[in-house]
Amino acid sequence: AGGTSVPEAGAAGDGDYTIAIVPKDSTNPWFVRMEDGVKQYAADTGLDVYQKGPAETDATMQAQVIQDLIAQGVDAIGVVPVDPGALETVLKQALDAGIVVVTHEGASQENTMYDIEAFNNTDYGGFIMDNLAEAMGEEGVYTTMVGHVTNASHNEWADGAVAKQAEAYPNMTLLAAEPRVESQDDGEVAYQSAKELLKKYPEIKGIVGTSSFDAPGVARAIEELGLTGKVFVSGTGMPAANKGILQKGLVKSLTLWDPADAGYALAALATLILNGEEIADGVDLGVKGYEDMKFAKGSDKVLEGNGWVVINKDNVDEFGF
Amino acid sequence: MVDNVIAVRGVSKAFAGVQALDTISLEIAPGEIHCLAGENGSGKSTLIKVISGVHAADEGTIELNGKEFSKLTPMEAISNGVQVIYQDFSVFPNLTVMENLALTAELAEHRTFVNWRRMRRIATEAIAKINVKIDLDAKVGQLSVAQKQLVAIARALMSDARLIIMDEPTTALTKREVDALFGIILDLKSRGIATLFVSHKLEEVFEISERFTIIRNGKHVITCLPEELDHKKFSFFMTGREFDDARFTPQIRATQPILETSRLSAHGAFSDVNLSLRPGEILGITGLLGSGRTELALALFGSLKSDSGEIRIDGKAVVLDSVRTAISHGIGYVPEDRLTEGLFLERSIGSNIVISEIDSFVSSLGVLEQDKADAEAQRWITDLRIATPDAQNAVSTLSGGNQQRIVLAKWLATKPRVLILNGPTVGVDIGSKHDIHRVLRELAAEGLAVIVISDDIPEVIQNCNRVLVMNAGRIVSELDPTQTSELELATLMSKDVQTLEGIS
Amino acid sequence: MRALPQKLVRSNEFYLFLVIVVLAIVIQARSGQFFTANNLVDIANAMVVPGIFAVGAFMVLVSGGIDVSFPALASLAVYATTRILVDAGYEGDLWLPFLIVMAIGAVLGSLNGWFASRFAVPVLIITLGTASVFSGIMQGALGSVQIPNIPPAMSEFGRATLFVATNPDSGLTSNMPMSFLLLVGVVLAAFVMLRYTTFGRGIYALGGDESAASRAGFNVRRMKFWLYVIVGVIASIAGLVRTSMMDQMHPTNLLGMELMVIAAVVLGGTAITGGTGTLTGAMLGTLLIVIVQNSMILVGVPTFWQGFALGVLIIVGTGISAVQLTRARKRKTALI
Amino acid sequence: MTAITTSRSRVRLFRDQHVTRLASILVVLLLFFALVRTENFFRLATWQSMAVQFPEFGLMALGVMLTMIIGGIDLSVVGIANMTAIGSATLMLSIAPTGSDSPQGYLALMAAIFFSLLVGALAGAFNGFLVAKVKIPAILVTLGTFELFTGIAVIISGGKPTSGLPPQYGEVMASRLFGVIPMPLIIFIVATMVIGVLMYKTAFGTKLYMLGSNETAAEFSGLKTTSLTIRTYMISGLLASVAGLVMLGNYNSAKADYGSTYTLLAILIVVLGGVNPNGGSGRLAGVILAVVVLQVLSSLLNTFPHISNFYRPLIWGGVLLLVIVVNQWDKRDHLARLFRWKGTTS
Ligand SMILES: Nc1ncnc2c1ncn2[C@@H]1O[C@H](COP(=O)(O)OP(=O)(O)OP(=O)(O)O)[C@@H](O)[C@H]1O
Ligand SMILES: Nc1ncnc2c1ncn2[C@@H]1O[C@H](COP(=O)(O)OP(=O)(O)OP(=O)(O)O)[C@@H](O)[C@H]1O
Ligand SMILES: [Mg+2]
Ligand SMILES: [Mg+2]
Repeated sequence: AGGTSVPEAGAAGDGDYTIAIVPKDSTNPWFVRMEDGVKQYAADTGLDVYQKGPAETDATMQAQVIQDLIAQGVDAIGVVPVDPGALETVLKQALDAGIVVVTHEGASQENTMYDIEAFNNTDYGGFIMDNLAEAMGEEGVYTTMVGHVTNASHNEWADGAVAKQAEAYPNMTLLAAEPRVESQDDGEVAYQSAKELLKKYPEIKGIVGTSSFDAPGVARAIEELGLTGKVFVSGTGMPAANKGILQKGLVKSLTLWDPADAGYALAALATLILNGEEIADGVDLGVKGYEDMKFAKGSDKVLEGNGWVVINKDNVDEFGF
Repeated sequence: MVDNVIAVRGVSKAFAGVQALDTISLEIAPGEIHCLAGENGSGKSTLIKVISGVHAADEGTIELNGKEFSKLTPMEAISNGVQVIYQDFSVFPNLTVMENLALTAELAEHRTFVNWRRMRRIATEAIAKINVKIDLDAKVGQLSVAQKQLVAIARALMSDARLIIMDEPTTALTKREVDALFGIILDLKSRGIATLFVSHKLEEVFEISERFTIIRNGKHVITCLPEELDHKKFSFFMTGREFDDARFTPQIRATQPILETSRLSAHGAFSDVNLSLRPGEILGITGLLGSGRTELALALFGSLKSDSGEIRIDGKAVVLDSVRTAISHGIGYVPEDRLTEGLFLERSIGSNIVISEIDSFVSSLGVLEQDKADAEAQRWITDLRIATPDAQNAVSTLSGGNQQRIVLAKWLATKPRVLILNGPTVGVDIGSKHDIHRVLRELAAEGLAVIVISDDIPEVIQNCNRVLVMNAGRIVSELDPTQTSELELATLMSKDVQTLEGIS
Repeated sequence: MRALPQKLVRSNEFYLFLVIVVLAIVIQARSGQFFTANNLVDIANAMVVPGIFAVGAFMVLVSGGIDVSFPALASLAVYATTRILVDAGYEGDLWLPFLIVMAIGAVLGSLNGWFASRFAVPVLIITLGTASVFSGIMQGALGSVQIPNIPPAMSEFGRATLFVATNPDSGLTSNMPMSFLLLVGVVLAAFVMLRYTTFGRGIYALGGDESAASRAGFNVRRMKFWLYVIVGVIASIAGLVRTSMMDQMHPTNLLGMELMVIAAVVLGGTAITGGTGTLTGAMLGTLLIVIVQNSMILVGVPTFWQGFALGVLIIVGTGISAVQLTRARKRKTALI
Repeated sequence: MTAITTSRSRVRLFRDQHVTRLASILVVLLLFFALVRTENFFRLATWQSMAVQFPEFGLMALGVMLTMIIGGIDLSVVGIANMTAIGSATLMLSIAPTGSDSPQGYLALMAAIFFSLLVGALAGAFNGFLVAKVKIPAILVTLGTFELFTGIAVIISGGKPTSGLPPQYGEVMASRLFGVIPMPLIIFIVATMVIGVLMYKTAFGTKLYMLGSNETAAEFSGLKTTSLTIRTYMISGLLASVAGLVMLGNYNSAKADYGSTYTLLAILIVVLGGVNPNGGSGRLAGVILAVVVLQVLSSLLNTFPHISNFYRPLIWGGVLLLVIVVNQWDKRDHLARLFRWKGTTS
């Protein structure tokens, strides 16, 4: 797909744009936080920029929201795809209609002009593994947990974590019988499954979590089973939501990037394209971590920012979200 | 007027378009046994619903206990001593007999908590009053129709009733049970409790009633004493028509039986049944409830498996393993309980009539030829004089008599060679009953073989050329109705099996 | 009176119990973990929320309706409660959260009750509508988001433990949550209400034949109204328990549970047409589903096969009792 | 002859008060839309976007409607749709791997459609068998098979989206009749007409209503109740698999958890359309109207960018409750009378 072609939509270049950001869903504090960034961008620029997501994390509902946005004739759409594959058709329609399309966390998306990533998924998974390995003393049996076995990025992170372990931590082994369990993006299920896992496989010393529900749920199980300090979990999580488990020492550290910044950067990228500016290596999207975006290796579409943040009990109060 | 239990004055009630009651008045004295008669749809049930507070009258008043009501609620009716035994009995099928009996009492006393021991005591007393045996712990849904009704009656008698209203109380009862019921009614009378009842069975009406009120099309026709009327006049007042009561004489053309059974048995239901039926015959099968009559009918209709014995059609042995097989052999069955087994209440009259033969209205392209089906339905509506303005109306808008004709029409439309009717005129007024009998006779004359299962003795005697009496699962005798009196038949039906063993 | 053992053998509960025992033995054989003290406690723990919901769903089913709104009702009630308390910075005792959530549950339940008692429309339809409205209010009007820091009283209640079961071999410990008592309490209260109050018997009567109930002198409207109020309160309790035990308010956590809970109750022998069923059966049905859902890893069913296994179990489990029922009915007709 | 039947059926249609009320709601809604969002209302893209969306759950609703008319329910439609879509996507990939030529692609397309419909029908028949023969309550059967079919979908696909379909599939599904009418809408219209003919022009349709109205009487009337039930669930499965094909086209991929919100939505639609959940009554026209009302409402809602999507369930539920209230209030049938003259003058 000709990602770099400048859209011929009438609104292009007139400086008065309507930009819609479509998150996966909106109850998740993650995307609530993202909306803060989107609103910030609207306030900074005075453009009509807003966030509108599906009512639930559902690829088909997300596609329908985009359908309707196309019908409304917005100038640009920034999407955090639930499932890139499911959006190809509808995003192609958007491109065909002359709408600027950019994505976030959608590296595999074909029908997009640019995709911005806070980081590389495989590396991020590796980093989660580093955190876990440190907690486990670089030895012992571990397994991975994903929100849904159908969730692409969770699986990439988990794969990245497993790859990193194979490469860097020879004394650790992946639990062969249950290499990947599902938390169904539900803290209760994460808790119940972790209990089952630890009962059935007493050798487990660590769990790589991916969904933001995983670490808190697993931590609850570890605490209850009396395994605090013996079994560890790592994963993604927001500071405020995980303050408790970090301070109690149930979880040593969690990783994240600030979704508000991603939202801001997504809108900024869309504006740049609408203004007809050239997108090149080192493009500055005006927010920390996205000031010097680089194309991913072998890609002229995926822009990667620099880094993620680690939260632990010492810095958890510094973020303010 | 002094001392009426109830005085209905000039009550009118209309439903969307139908004037169900038109300035009706009615008075009942304490202890009086009053009969309300009229054709299907004449307004009897509506009147009862007005008296019991279910429907509010449009006009007129009801006086109970000297108090005048223009708008009566069910609770007011009950607290003024009016108890109704509804046609559907209004029992709770999922609860035990004990609870069915005792719950009302507990409610009437405004209790918050129920006490199971007290409930058992109440229920035992209630059952004792009507002098029958029913398992208090049985679920009412598993009882027979007659037993359900006994529960309903026992329940109505529990409260301090001054007037008991029964809408067709005897439709599902056997002679013996009817006698028991009448005993109860007389007993009530002696205690000063009045009874208002509706029945379509003339013999009973004359046997028990002290006064009649006849209504027609929602209007009062006459209130009089039994002495002032005979059967003929009574029917005339109800219907405005005259009837003859000639007996049926068959014109049997073929000697070869169309349907035969030999030593047909079904475990726990009936055994060693031998019968044969020729075209043009109307064979009566009579017996008490539980005598195996319904099971026999079901076996002949392929809906109940027989264990041993043989069924032959046109002399050839057949296995009737499903309803469809039976239908394909030209057998039709008008079931006992039309509401639960025969009708699709919320569907149209037309589709109810044609459903069993609907495949014959399908064109070669597979399309349903609705106009042909409509025409067929219309033909039966006319033939059987089904009173409806539109074949598109739901069957639930019809009265019982007309509903029964629909079931009959459905089967006649399949052009059966053998038609089995189980209680064909239960709850049907004399006018309709006469019409149904006329239809059956005409059909027999055209060569249809008919089996009528009924415990309505006059019906069997007048309309059948042979009668089989079933008792405890066996056929105990075969009678020629012209040689048999109603009394004899009744005796045979209800005799204990042991004494009959020698005869058969 | 029929002999007790015979009655027992005929009952649906008995077969369900057998199925559970067989299943437990299979899990034990596959994992060696089923009959350990801490696993049993874990199952009891997992049973609390679905169990409380099942009591409410059961009462509605018995009365002749199907309620699909209880998870949405519970979510809205708990969300509103947590929001109010967190915004007010509430640090006090547990009674206030319970009071508020039950009050909101009652109000929301009364909306169901109002519709159910005023409109001659199947309860399934009404509650499909109210469920959408409840979750719409929560997510749209209240703009619900996760609340990570719930009031301390709720957190403490969520962590409160009756006793700790230890597995002597592995040394693993599981906490019997305090909230299990709540489940027991709700079940007992429901049992007493259904069996020993006129209202409770009325619910059965209503499910048997509604017009008969009104003719018998029950105030059907009022009964239905209060039934749904009670069910609303029960559901809101379950919601509060879930939030407390998770130690965070997750607005959509409960949504989507309705069909599984109803299936569990029906599996327990409650007729979908109303009028029949026992609380014992409903609890056994729930237990069966909870065991299945929480033993996949123990049995070693691969993650990808878990949905499949759950489906097979539901079909086989219900199939056994259905076949049983058909046989019993045939036997009965033969007896007449 | 046909003129008579159409005019009569039109009269009958407007005699159904529920349908009339839904129609009134739709008219009011469209007027509101046209007045408040004139620009969007008169833009073709608005309607095309709707026409692509609703067939997915609309087709499922048709299946649920049939099963509800016979007194059952089908909660497994979404499971069947995903299972068949994944199955046929996998099949297409094996017949025409990426880079195959166009005839190969069309062959894959035909095979996939055939396979989907076949498996959908089989899955539906399996539901029907469990309901009619094993006599498990339909709600339990289909809840169980929903898990089962979704489970199979997860197993086949490993939980990942199955994509990279031959471009021919996408082309066909994204094509527009006269350059205007999107394929999904055409599929939906065809399915509706087939179901309409089935329900109102064949004996099968009449029998369905009869079966739903009184099963015992149906048995006694000689209807093959078992086969009828199995066939009904089979059609529902078939429709679900068509919905799966539409989704496969719309998303150019298949996945085990697509459309997870459609189960309750389909039931909501059917019930809003006036089908009695206890069976025996309900009209196709009502269900179609309900689908359209919900779609228009939700697209209308989306033209207000600042109204959160979460109001959608609130409004859908609100409409359902409103219809209940109006039905009760309008016993006298004013609305129907308003409409009826249109029917009778013909
Ligand atoms: N709820 C109702 N709505 C509309 N019409 C009704 C209603 N109840 C009764 N009717 C009409 O009122 C008339 C009288 O009905 P009613 O039930 O009183 O007859 P009935 O004398 O009891 O007949 P049957 O002998 O069949 O029991 C009938 O024409 C019937 O159609
Ligand atoms: N809800 C209703 N709507 C319309 N008509 C009704 C309704 N309920 C009863 N009716 C009318 O009441 C009349 C009598 O009904 P009912 O149930 O008393 O008949 P029935 O007593 O079974 O008849 P039969 O005396 O022949 O047995 C019928 O004509 C029926 O049309
Ligand atoms: Mg009557
Ligand atoms: Mg009657």
